[in-house]
Amino acid sequence: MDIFGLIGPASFYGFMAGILVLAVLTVTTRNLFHSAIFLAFTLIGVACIYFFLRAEFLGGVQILLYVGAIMTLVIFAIMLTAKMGDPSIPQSNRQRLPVFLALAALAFLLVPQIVKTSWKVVESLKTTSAVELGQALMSEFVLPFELISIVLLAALIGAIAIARSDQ
Amino acid sequence: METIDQAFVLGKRAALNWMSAFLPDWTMVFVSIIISATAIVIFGPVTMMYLTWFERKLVGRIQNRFGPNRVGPWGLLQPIADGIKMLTKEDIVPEHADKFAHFLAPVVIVIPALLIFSVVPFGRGMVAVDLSIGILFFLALSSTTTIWIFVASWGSRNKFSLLGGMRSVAQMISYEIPMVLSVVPVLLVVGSFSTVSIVEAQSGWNWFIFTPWGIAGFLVFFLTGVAEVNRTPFDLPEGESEIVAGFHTEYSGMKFALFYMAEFMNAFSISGIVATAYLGGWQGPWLPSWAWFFIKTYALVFVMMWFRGTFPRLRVDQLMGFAWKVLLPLTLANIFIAALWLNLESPKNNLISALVLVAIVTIIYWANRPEVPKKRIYRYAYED
Amino acid sequence: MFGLGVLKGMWVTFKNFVLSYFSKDHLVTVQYPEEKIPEKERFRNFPFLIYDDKPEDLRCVSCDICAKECPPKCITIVRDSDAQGKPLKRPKVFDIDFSICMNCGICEEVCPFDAIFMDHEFEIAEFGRFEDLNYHKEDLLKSNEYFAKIRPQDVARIDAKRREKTKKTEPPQTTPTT
Amino acid sequence: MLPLSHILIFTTLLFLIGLYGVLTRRNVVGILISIEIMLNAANINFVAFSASLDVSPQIGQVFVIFIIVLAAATASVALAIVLSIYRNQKTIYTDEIDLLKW
Repeated sequence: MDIFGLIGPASFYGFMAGILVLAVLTVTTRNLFHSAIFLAFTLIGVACIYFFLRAEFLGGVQILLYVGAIMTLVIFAIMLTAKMGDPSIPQSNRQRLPVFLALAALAFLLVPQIVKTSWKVVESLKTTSAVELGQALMSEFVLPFELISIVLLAALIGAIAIARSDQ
Repeated sequence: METIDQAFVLGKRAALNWMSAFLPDWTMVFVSIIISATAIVIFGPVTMMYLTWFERKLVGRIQNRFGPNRVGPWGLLQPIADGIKMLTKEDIVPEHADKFAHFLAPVVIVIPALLIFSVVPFGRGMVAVDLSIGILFFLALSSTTTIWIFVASWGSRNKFSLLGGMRSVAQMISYEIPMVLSVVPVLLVVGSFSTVSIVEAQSGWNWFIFTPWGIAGFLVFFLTGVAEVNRTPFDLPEGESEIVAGFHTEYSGMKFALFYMAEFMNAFSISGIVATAYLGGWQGPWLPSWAWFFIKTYALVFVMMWFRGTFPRLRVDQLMGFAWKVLLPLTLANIFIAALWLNLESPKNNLISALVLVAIVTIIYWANRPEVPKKRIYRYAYED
Repeated sequence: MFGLGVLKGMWVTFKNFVLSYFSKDHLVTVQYPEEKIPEKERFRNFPFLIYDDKPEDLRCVSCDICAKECPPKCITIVRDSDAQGKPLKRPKVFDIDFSICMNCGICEEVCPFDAIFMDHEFEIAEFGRFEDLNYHKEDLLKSNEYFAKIRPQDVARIDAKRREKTKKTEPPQTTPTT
Repeated sequence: MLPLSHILIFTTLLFLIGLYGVLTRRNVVGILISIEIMLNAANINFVAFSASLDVSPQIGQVFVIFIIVLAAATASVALAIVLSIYRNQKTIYTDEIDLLKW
C-alpha cells in the first residue's frame, strides 16, 4: 500500500526533472532541429503531467495538437528557412549571462513566495470528465468559445495571406 | 463457451493466483501490469512478422505467384529468416547524416505503435487499460508518428528521404483531420471516448456500420487509416518508383526493420480500432469474443492488402484533393447526419438520414465531377 | 458511375486471388529446381560435339572454321597428328570456354560437317571462374541419340542430308587407319 | 498527491527556462519554440490550480484548451510571418532583421 504513496510522487518528480532537463536542452541546443526534437519530448512530458493530474482529456489534446500539429509546423518552418548546419553562425545573442543572472534572481524571488503562500488546497484531487468539459464549453464559456473560433478563422486566413508569395 | 470466451482473462488470473503464492501482496498490481504489457509487447512484433508473411502471400496470389513458400511449410518460417537477415545486416549511417536524429527516429517510432495496442479491446474484458479517453489516445498517438518520420527523413540528409518526409507530413496532416472528424459521430452517439463502452454500445447486431452515418464514417475512417499508415494507394511517402524508398531510403538492417514494424503494427491497430468503432468490435454471435475481434480485424487488414494488390499510387494533387474536397466535407456532413439520426424517432431516422447522406454525397460528387474536356473540332484542318 | 471502376479493379484482383488456388491458369509460376518447364526444341544454349556410334568417331574434322567464326573466340582447336607427324582429320584438343561463350550459335551454323550443335543444357554453374567452365573435348562429347532426343526435327533433316552425302561418296569412304 | 507548491515551483522554473530561450535565441523559430515552453508552463499551472484549489474543476481545463488553440493560431501566423520575412530578408536571425533601424 505504501509503495503507491511512494511510487506515484517519485515518478511525478522524475517526470518533472526530466521535463526541466529537456526544456534546458531545448533552449540551449545549437542545432535548431535537435531543439525541436527536444521540444517534442518536452511536450509529451507535459502531457504525462496532465495524466498525473487526472486531466486525461487535456493530455490527449496536448499530444494531438501540440505534438501532432504545432510541432510539425515548427519543423516545417525550421526546414524551410534553415541554414543551421553551419557552426560558424552563433545561435544565441550576447545577453546570455545577464539574462541568466536576471532570471536566476527572479527565480530566487518567486520560489520563496510560492512556498510561503498558504494555498487553500482541497484534500483530494479534483477530476472532470470530457463530457463535463464539453458542457462547460457550451454553456458557461460559450462566448469565449465562439470568439476563439473566430480568432482561429482569422489566423487561418491571415496565415495564408501572409505566407502567400505575392506574384 | 464462457471459458473459451474468457480464456485469456482466466489465464491471466490463474497466472496472478499462482504468483501470489510467493510474491507479496503489493506487487500483484505491478505483476498484472507486467503480464498485460508483456502480452502486448510479444503480440505486436509477432503480428507484424506474420502480417508481412500474409501480405507477401496474398499479393503473390493476386499476381498469380506463390509468394514465400521455401522456408518451412507454406513459407511460415519466412519472417524469422527475414528477422535474422535484418539483424545481421550492416547498419549504415550516411556520412553527413544527423547522427542523433538518424538514430532516434526509428527507435521512437515503435513506441506509439506499441502503446496504441493498450487501448484496443481484443475481447470481452481483454483490454490492457480501459482509458476514459481511449479513442483520443489512439488518435493522439497515431498523429505523433508524423514527426518521427520527418525526423528520419531530415536526419538521413538525403534528397529522396527529404522529399518522402515532406510528402508524408503533408499527407498525414491532411488525413488527420477527416480521421478525427470521422470518429466524432461514434463519440456523439456513444457519449464516451472509452473503447470498451463504444463496443458495448453496439451489442447485438446494432453495429454502427448498419446505420447511414456509420457507412460513411466507416469508409472515411478506414480510408484515412490506410492513408495514415502510408499504405498503397496512399504510399507516396515511400513511393519506390519515384523516390527510391522515401524516408527510409538511408536505413538498413534493424533500423529499417523498426520502421517496417511500426508500419505493420499501425496497420493492425488501425484495423482493430476501425473494427471497434464501426464493426462492433468483439460483438458477435456463437464465436468467442476475441475470435470475432480477430476475424473483423484481419478482414480489414485483408482489405488493406487487397488495396495494395489492386490500386496504383495516387498523384499528389489527387491525394490532397481527395482529403480536402471529398473526405472533409463528407465527415463534416456526417456529424450532422449522426446528430439527426440520434434526435429522430427510431424507424424514421434511418430513412431521413440516409436520404440526407445520399443528397450530400451527390452534391460532393457533383462539386468534384471530373472535368471532361470537350471534343476538339479542328476548324481549319478540314476543307469546309 | 463514381467508384465503379474501383470496385471493378478489386473484383479482378480478387478473382485472381481465389482462382490461384483452383486453376492452373491463374498460377503461372513454376517451382524451378524441382519442377521445370520442358524446353522448346529450338532452345539453344551451349555448344557440344556430336559423335555417331563410339565416342572416338567424332564428326569433327578439326577444320577450325568454328574457332575462326566464333565472335568471342572461345573455341580452341588443336589438330591431332599420327606418330609420323602427319595431321589427322580429328581434333587433339577441343576446348570451349563457357565463361566466354555468348550462345550465339554461329559455330553450329558454319560447321560444314554438322559436328557441333547447340545444347539444351543450361545448369552449368560452377564455383571456379577460370578452369571450371573451360570444357574439354571429353566433356563436350554427346551422342547422336542424345541429339535426336532433344531436337528430333533437326536430326531428321541432318541425318537425311548426311545419308545422301555418304551414298554419293560411298566407295572411297574408308575408316581412317592409324 | 504531492503538494501544490512543488508543481508551482516546477512550472516557474519551466517558465523561466522558456523565457531564457526567448531572450537569448537569435533564431525566430527558436524564439517561437521557447514561447511554446512558456505557454506549457502556464497550462500546467492552470490544471494544477483547478485540480487542487476550491474552484470548479472545468474552469482551468477550459482555459488550457483555449490556450492550446491560441498557441496553434500563434504558431501558424508566426510561421507565416517567418516565411515571409525569410523571403524578403533572406535571414531569420532577429538581430539581422533591422530594416527599420536605419
